[in-house]
Amino acid sequence: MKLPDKQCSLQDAIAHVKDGDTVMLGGFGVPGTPFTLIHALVQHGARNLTIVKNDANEPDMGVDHLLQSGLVARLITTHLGLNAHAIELMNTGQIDVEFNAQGILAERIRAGGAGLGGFLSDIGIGTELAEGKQIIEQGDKTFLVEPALRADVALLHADRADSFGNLAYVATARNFNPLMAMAADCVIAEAEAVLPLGALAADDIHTTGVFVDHVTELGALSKEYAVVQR
Amino acid sequence: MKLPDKQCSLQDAIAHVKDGDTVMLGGFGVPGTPFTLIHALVQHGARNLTIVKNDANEPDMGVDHLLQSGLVARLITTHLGLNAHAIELMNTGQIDVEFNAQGILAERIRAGGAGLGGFLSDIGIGTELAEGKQIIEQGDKTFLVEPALRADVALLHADRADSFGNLAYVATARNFNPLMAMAADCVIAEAEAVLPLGALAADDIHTTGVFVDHVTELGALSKEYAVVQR
Amino acid sequence: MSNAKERMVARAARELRPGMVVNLGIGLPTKVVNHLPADFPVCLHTENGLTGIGPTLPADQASRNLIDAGGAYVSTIPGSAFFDSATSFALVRSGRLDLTMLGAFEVAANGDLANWKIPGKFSPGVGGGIELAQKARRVAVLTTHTDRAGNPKLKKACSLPLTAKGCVARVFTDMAVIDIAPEGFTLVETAQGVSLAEIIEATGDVLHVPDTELPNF
Amino acid sequence: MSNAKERMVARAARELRPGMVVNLGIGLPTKVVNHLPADFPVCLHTENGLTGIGPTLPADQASRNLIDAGGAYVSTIPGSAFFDSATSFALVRSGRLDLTMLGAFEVAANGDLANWKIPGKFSPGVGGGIELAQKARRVAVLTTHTDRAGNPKLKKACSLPLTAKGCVARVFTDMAVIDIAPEGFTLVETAQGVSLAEIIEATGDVLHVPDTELPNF
Repeated sequence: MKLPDKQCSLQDAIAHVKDGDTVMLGGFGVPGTPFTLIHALVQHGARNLTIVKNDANEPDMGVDHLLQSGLVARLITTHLGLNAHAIELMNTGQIDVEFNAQGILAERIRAGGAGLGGFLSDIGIGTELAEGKQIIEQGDKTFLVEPALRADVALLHADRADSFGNLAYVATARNFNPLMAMAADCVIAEAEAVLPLGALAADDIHTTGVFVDHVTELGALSKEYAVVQR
Repeated sequence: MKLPDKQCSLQDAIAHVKDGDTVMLGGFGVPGTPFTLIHALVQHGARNLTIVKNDANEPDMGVDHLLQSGLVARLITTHLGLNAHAIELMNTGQIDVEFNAQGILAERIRAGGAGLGGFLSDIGIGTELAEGKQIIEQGDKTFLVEPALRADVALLHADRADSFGNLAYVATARNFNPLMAMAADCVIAEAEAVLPLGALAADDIHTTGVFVDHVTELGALSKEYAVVQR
Repeated sequence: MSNAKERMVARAARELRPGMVVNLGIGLPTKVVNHLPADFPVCLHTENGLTGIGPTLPADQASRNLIDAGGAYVSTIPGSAFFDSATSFALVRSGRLDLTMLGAFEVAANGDLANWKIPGKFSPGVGGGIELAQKARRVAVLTTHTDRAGNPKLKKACSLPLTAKGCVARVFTDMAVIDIAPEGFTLVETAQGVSLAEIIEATGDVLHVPDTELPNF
Repeated sequence: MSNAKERMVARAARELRPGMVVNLGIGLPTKVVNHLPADFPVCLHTENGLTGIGPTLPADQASRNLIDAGGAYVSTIPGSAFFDSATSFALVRSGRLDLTMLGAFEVAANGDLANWKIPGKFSPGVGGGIELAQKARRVAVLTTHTDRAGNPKLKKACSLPLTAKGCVARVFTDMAVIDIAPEGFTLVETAQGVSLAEIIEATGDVLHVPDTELPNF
């Protein structure tokens, strides 16, 4: 037996995104954001997208390019504090924004990836974040029902991959990437290096290639990936 | 800043277990089972324990020593197929056994470790495994409510640790260990080697030491850890 | 293993398609790998936390930390990955298993499967079987056509506690390949040296037989 | 940073005990580390997936993949570990954070905290703050005693949307250290050069003042 090869061009991979899709994007700030796949998605031009990402990056970076292109109808996120443009689009009703507590967003994605319907949490009880949520009693405790979240496509950034799509992330670029890898019908990873099978140690792989449908190797990194000079 | 040191003797560590405690044990078959901590627990003699483990090992190994000592009142598990002694204790009412589907047990432990109340799953609907479980409707779907599971103490086996309690497992010895590491009030890990801080690469640590309270280094491994000759 | 069982396993092996992710249950299903070409592009999964299972090893070459869910000492191949038990079943429940092959006590004409419990006789716990049966995209069963007493294992309805409802798509036996179609058991292929009458006799519910000539395995 | 703020941060740093796991929120709380001895045994956590935060680095020494939740370029120390965002908040929600220090718009006399939203003016999303505030074993707030207009931030009740109810145990300000006791705001320490009358005047609800002499910081 030999593990299947999932290497794919950037264009062939991104062609899986359709109008109206829900698209998850890895990353927390710059680290782990698939800037190259996002750029390809802007070029591809699928419209009316629901984007799931921790944050909206900063103006003129990553998610903001999608916002500028008018491709995004809805954003499920935790914090837009570094992108005044995204906040303006929200405040003027040009995009619909759903805020989640950060760990709840992470957990909803993981639940989708784990084939669950959702989970019970007490986070936000007594605050406006609990409004509208289903409540369930368990013994003497009260919980909110948080529904699982899945996507049509997930776009991920990895440090290293192999041809089967096994992924390894580096430092805080891991963040939402391994969770989103589990939670989409079509999972596309860009990697700074795609290595031969066996080059990643089996104990050190962060996402098994079973979760990954397509993997594409990045050339020289654009400056979006670099340290932000403030 | 320097990370705290959590190294501890086997005896001092196991002294945290009290009569009536729920104790989680890592391992799937031999790999990942904390045989040395189990032996120390038998010596320690805490009674009326609820044990949570994937399986009951084989006769005269691991969990079976706890069963033989009469310290176990209840066993939450997935499969006892390799331990006829455990099945006999169950059939004669000497221990109470709760069977969970394997992935549901894993997920219940993880939910406990993630500070959740439980999760929604459709596994077992239409079978006797669903009997007695709370049912919840989500849109047009029906789910069972699976409650989170936590323990007073978790006993883990790791390949390598550092003095802060960061853990790395090897091969299929990982199994339930990282989940149980999250899900107990007191987490005790035995490791084949306890290394200085910095010896484990930050990207390759499987369990952050934040989850681990005590770590103890094993000497020469007993023959229970070895390949089983059948 | 008898010749008939060997042919059954060899036939089942042809069910694996390039690119699939497959979980082979304990017992006969694990023998399927022996019939795959060395470079066949498939990924085998085991519940205890491994994708990319390599060949089974004898005890003197085995690693004490590397087993499959049945306890067999296995090996890795280039690209193998280890993960915890929650991730392992996340993979199963979220639909990443293209195929699982399982053993059976009983298979019903509606695809119900019973393979984990015989009340009063055998109740070791369900292990990972229920999630494999319920969530793999395709579930195939490998079993002898009848039990040791000669009673049919393919029945109108299961009498034993179910593993999962309506999950089985195809059954490979020592006598035939049978699909679970909307109308019930449907003959697909017959084993060498077995007559149609014998298959019908050994099957516990109506067996639909197509008009066309059926392949022989 | 003014001397008063600097002293406030230095005083807050003494709240960290050896062996603690601590999350320091964005802004003033992150400055607390500058006041810890180099070998102080503590583990700092950040929500985006790191335990064992090392010193902040200037841009020319920074790693593009290593930031804290506030976007600052940080470093590792021996024993640092990286993990995903679900594990990071599992740690928070399951009670492994001994202490978090957060900023505040308002703190109520019952410990309610508001620090994420000003309706119509500021609503960037709650981020990870709600889980820190609700689940850390001890929540301390670092804030100026009054807002820029001189209005009290310590109030009888919060007027802004809550981050979490009854979560705050202690408040460090540029004027005082104040505990949230069952009876309400209770003075613990006073800042150098600030009179008791000034503290009472700047506090938006009854301030309980013990009979004993209070330490000065």
